[in-house]
Amino acid sequence: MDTLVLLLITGLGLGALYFLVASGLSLIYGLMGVLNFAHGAFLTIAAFLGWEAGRRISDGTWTGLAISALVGILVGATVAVLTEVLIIRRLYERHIEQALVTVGISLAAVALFEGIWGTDPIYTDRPAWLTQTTEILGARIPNDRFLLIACAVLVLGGIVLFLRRTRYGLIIRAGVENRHMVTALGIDVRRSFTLVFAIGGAAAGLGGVLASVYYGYVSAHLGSVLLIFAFIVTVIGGLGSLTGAAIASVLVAVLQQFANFYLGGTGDLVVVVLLAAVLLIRPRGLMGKAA
Amino acid sequence: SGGGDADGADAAPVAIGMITSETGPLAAYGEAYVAGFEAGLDYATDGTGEVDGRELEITWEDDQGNPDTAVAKAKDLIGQGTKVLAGTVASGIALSLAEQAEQNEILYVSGPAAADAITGVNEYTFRSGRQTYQDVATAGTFIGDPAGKKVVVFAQDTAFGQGNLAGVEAVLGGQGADVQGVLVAEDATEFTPFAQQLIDADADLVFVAWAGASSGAMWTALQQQGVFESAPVVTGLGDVATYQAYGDASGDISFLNHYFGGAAGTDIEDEMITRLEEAGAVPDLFSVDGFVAAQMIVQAVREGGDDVDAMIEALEGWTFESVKGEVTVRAEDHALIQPMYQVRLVEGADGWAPELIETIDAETVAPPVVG
Amino acid sequence: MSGPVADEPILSVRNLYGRIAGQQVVEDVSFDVPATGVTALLGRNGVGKTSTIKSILGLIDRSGEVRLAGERIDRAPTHRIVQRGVAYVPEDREVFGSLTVAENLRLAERDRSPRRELVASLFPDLEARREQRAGTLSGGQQQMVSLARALVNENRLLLVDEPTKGLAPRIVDEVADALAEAARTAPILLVEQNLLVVRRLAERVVVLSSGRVVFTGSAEELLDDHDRVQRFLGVHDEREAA
Amino acid sequence: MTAKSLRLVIGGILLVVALAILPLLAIDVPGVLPGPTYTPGTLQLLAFALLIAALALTYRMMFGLAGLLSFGHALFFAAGAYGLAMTLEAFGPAEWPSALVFTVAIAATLVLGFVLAATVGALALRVTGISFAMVTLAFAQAGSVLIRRNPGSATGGDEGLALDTAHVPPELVGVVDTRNLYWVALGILVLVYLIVLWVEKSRAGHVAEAIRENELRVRVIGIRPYNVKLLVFIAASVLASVAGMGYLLLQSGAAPRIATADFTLTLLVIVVLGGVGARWGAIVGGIVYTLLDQRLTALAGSDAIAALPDILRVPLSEPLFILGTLFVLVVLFLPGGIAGLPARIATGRKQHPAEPEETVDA
Amino acid sequence: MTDHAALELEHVTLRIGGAHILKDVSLSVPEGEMLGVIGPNGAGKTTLFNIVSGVLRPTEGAVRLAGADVTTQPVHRRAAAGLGRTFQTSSLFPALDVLENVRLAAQVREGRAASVFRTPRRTDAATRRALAALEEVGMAQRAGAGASGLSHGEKRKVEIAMLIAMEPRVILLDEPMAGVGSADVPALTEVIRGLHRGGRTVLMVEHHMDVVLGLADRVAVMHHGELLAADSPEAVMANPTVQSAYLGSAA
Ligand SMILES: Nc1ncnc2c1ncn2[C@@H]1O[C@H](COP(=O)(O)OP(=O)(O)OP(=O)(O)O)[C@@H](O)[C@H]1O
Ligand SMILES: Nc1ncnc2c1ncn2[C@@H]1O[C@H](COP(=O)(O)OP(=O)(O)OP(=O)(O)O)[C@@H](O)[C@H]1O
Ligand SMILES: [Mg+2]
Ligand SMILES: [Mg+2]
Repeated sequence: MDTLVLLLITGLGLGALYFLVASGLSLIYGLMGVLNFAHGAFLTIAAFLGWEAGRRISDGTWTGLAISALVGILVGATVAVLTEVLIIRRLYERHIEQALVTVGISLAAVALFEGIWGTDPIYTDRPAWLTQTTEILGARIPNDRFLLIACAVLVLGGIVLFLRRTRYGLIIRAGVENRHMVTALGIDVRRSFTLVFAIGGAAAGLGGVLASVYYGYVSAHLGSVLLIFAFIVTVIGGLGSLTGAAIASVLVAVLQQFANFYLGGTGDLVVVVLLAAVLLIRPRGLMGKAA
Repeated sequence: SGGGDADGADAAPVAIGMITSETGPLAAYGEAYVAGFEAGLDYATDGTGEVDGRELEITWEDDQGNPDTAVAKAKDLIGQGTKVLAGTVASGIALSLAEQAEQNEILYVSGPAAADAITGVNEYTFRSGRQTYQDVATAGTFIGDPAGKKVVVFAQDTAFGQGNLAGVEAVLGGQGADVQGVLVAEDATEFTPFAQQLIDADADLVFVAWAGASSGAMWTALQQQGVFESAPVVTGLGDVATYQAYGDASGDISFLNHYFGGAAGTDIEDEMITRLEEAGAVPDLFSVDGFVAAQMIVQAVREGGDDVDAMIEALEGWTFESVKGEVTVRAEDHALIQPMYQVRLVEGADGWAPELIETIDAETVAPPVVG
Repeated sequence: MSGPVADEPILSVRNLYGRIAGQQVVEDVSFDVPATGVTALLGRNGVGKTSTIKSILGLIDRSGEVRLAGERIDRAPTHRIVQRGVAYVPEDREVFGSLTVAENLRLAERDRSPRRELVASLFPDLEARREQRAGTLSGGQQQMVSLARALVNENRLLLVDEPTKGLAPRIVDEVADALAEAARTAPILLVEQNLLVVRRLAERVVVLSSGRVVFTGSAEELLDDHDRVQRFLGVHDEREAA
Repeated sequence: MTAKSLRLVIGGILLVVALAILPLLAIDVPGVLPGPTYTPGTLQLLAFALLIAALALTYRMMFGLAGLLSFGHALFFAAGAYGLAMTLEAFGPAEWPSALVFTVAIAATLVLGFVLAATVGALALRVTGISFAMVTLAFAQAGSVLIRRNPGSATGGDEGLALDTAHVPPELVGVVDTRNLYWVALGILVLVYLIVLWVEKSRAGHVAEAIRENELRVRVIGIRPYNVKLLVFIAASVLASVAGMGYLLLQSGAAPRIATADFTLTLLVIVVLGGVGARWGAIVGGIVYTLLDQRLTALAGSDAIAALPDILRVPLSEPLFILGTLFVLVVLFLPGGIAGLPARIATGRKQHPAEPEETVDA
Repeated sequence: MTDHAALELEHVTLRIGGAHILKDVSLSVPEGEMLGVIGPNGAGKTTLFNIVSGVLRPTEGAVRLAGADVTTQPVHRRAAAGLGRTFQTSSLFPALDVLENVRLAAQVREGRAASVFRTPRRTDAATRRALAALEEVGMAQRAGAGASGLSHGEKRKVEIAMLIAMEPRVILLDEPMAGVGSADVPALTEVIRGLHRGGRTVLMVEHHMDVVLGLADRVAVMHHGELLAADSPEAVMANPTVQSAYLGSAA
């Protein structure tokens, strides 16, 4: 019983982390059609700089973590905006090329991070409470999982509100489909796209800092590992559907936990099989819109 | 093989090809190995870089942690007349290089790569570091008589982890322990449930074989779930970069160790450390592997000249003083018989640092002869 | 903003060149659109009518001089041009298929008080389908959305590319009515194949051939001159083209 | 037209001949090749580049011709390499003559590659676009995980699988025979090229191109796109296994790296670098990439770099950083890749991409 | 009954979500007939074509081609069985040139259209057929042009050339005249008449009434998803509902 609870809640925590990464990915893909392979790099740089800032100001405390998170969010957003303005924008409506440049960026970025911060993981400190556990139904749940879950819920709510309640949501969806026509209606669509990148990057930045809390380290490969799962989650959930991504995150993470534990460490295989199965049965993913 | 033509060739330099990771995921290990080798070469040739008047012409190549690159570099070196290859930290690459050595009949001195499979893989391949078996056997000495004890191996489901499990089964299982494995998928990121499983197993000893970035999270999970209260936990102490990875668990773990700066206390160790520090490096886990490799190559060239068979003969059964004390190249399978260490981490001003508990005698942890 | 002087053209195009995929599709085109009424841009298939309009709006590579009420707009980005009061009804409708009809219209609203009632009364069919995704509308319905998007704002100039294409005859009438109505508040540059509609709406015509202007003048002057109609548009009798 | 194609054929043959006699010459291209062309190290590198070029060519056939963006092409390359290594070991104990074992192992690997390609293709092609990319990724990931897991000690896990040379013709073993391996690699490239050419020029190739543009339209003229796409997929995949077999022989082993999604991404980078628009683009891309990768590593370790201030030294000593940046620049400023260069120089004008597809009202 | 109608629709109904898009449409088109389909925008004409060609499946009802039930057959089967269509919005293969576009269609008629063992040549039958088809629509001189660079009207013509090259027995034309310049309407009308003269069955949605009246043997009127009438052009034009719902004052 307690193992079950443990698996479920830690699965939820891992799912939250997946979602934090996937949310930006899904947003950017869904709204701009850009399959952003550089998303992992946004996350990694945010985690590194967040860690650098946090440790300089006050290491291992809540203040330090808050500063890390803030810096991470800012860095994520900034890097994303720079990427959009300097590179993606030049390739508008050429989605394949856009995906390709992001592949290039991710290759270059990981190499650069290795050059700067080395190949070894750098272990991080965090507030004491996060390293402790809370007992629920006999299972000792590590506290950082609660932080992850809370942040993921906040991000989900925030982005959904943004898209529903603001005119930007509309502009962005229309812009994906036919950018020329949006400009021809007198709207500066580029600004909206940059905004999307900023939001996606900020979510990735927060995800990066939280990932370093979850794993206990930062390394040049932090983003690449999470990116694969974020992709899988985004696709299973249905490209462009945030709620889909949220549901898929939890589904994938919990399934992965159970398979790793009960099926001899086959978590990854099971996830991959799930991906293939979902797409073959429902090519649009769980909640994706018709093409 | 074309043996060394007598006289005239004697003054010609000997081409040595060193292949290791200078970039890529294992670059840090490569760095320690390189520094150790330079120190060893300096020591073994008295700073001349020559053996009996013949210059050792060392070419360093970066394998980037990639076997394809390594093989290409090896072929290039061999094509240019290299008679001795040495190096690399990844077992997969070491096995590819061993294969090249055999196909082309040259000497190969493997580096820190730990796989047991390298020992005895062919007659051209030697090793300058320790192997998994020696790690495991060291851990076995921590629990007294293993007979009837329950040992759980907690490892990643990789060649390294599987090798460790097999090692424990062979070493401790062979001595009557009941060995059980908890293998975790390499890419798993969540270890809490497994920690729970370790507690439920109610073991007398938990042997952890872990490499890579996820160590920190794994140790946190073991500690949070209370594994240390339920059984003694032993693992290998890695390089300097990992000393801080165990977090609060550090004090609760018994470590087996291949080498850390200051472990041996021998004169040669002092010689090595002096040279390392002059070069701006610190003694680390794999410094000795480089140092030993240099000693072996010098020996091979001194006794064997250009003739690979003579070189092999010079090394087989050779016993010499090195950083860790007396070590022996076993004639039968080229295993390197060497002492190992039991270590604990203590917290000081600069964080956690290793402290020697006991030196384990070389013969006690010697692997069985292959073949 | 000062109203245009009576005889100053609302749009004046001088030596306009346009390129698509490195290919010159508009060559040295010059003409004026007066500040009132409908000016028709005519020509056979492929002469570059659509491309001319796109060049004016900056939707394709262009060079030359374009003035809106005297101000240069040939360097402004498309959205700025539109914000100055130029509405565009594209040839292929270009509705946002994944958005609902209501969202399509809402997106187009630039003015503080958009003319929603006008649109609703012009296209009652759309009112009934406000929540339908525009991609599932019939071709004609999409054309209505496209027109509605332009008419929902007050404009200084309308650029309308083949608005009656694919519309049922009755709707063609209605669209023509709507355009006539719109022309009373803002001048229109109209591309149209249906010469009946042209005759009904347009006062002036500009005729293109191979990317160049070959005729400018009053609509009647052209349409009553069978020779010219035959020469420029390849039609004997305009009724044939209806 | 015929005169032109005749010239092309003759030019092609001359080029192949020139490549074939390279090991007999002592051409030294400092900075590009590690040594003169007859040395084993250089031949090894060149042979590797030729194999990667062959692989890139197969990838281009899917991506460039049929528009199938697969993230799983590495799977088939790995299937060739691991398949041959495993069958050689499996048939090893048989009492047959070595030549027979070798031939049978190759045949068996081809069949394996075919069956795998047909299965994966049949399933993955039921979906299109990004979904297709992801399903292929899923299969490749599964393959990659399996290889690393080392089921039944069949794949050697992380350490990879060494080539069991017992039944490999002795001409293909050892550094002195690198020359022969080079010729094998060249042979594979030529073979792959001819088959790709054949498929692309056939009716099937034209239909594949049409499908890339507008699938519904193809169905409406009475052709089932699925069959054609499957054909292209299988052809490309089986040819990838052929390249994989060459790789095994050249490297004397197979490493799990070649089954990863990263490896497929590298292929994508190569094809785009070379230019999707032309077959020779993929070949040039493969060769340029391999050489660059190798030379940049040499550069990274050089003293010239070590002497630079940190801000230059750190990025310049990371080959992947330079490659990644270069790639981004190519995509941004050289849309046709290397293959697009001649046309760009000729017109001196920026190339625009094709207009977005028109929507079908259905 | 051996003589089947070329195309039969039986009680065809289509619902998407809550929308009732086609309501119990039954229609029989005899071999060789030219049927005009008219109706206000959104009446369901294109939808009807989509059901006949297999792009959509009806919720209820059946579609028969020459007596054979094809209701559940995929698009390409119906096409191969001799059903050709054009789209309301032009759709060519933009990366191919004009000749290649048409030749693809010509290959289908010859069989083994997608064989790897056949290589298209300048001189083969498919190419000749394609060139002839282009000649017929007056686009032969544009054979080498890229399809993406054609103007709207040119695209329409190439699409019809593709149809000609396919030699289908039943043809669906969705607004072939839309966007075609006045100058070309008569010529294109002749091309369509030619399609029909070969004994082929043609269904044509068109808003240009002169074209419909000039060509059609019979005119079907759709309104709100229903088939109001299918009758001689004169009778249909006299129908008051058609007058008010469709033609307006333009009649
Ligand atoms: N994407 C394109 N690529 C290359 N050439 C193009 C492209 N679009 C249009 N053209 C060329 O530009 C010329 C002018 O096209 P445009 O669409 O402006 O003509 P039009 O007068 O509007 O014709 P229509 O009456 O058929 O709409 C055409 O001859 C066409 O060949
Ligand atoms: N998914 C859907 N949901 C709701 N209504 C739909 C859907 N798809 C199509 N429709 C409606 O079905 C009707 C039939 O459309 P269709 O395209 O067949 O019209 P049409 O007769 O061809 O019109 P036009 O002459 O304007 O092309 C339209 O009113 C359209 O809005
Ligand atoms: Mg036009
Ligand atoms: Mg329609």
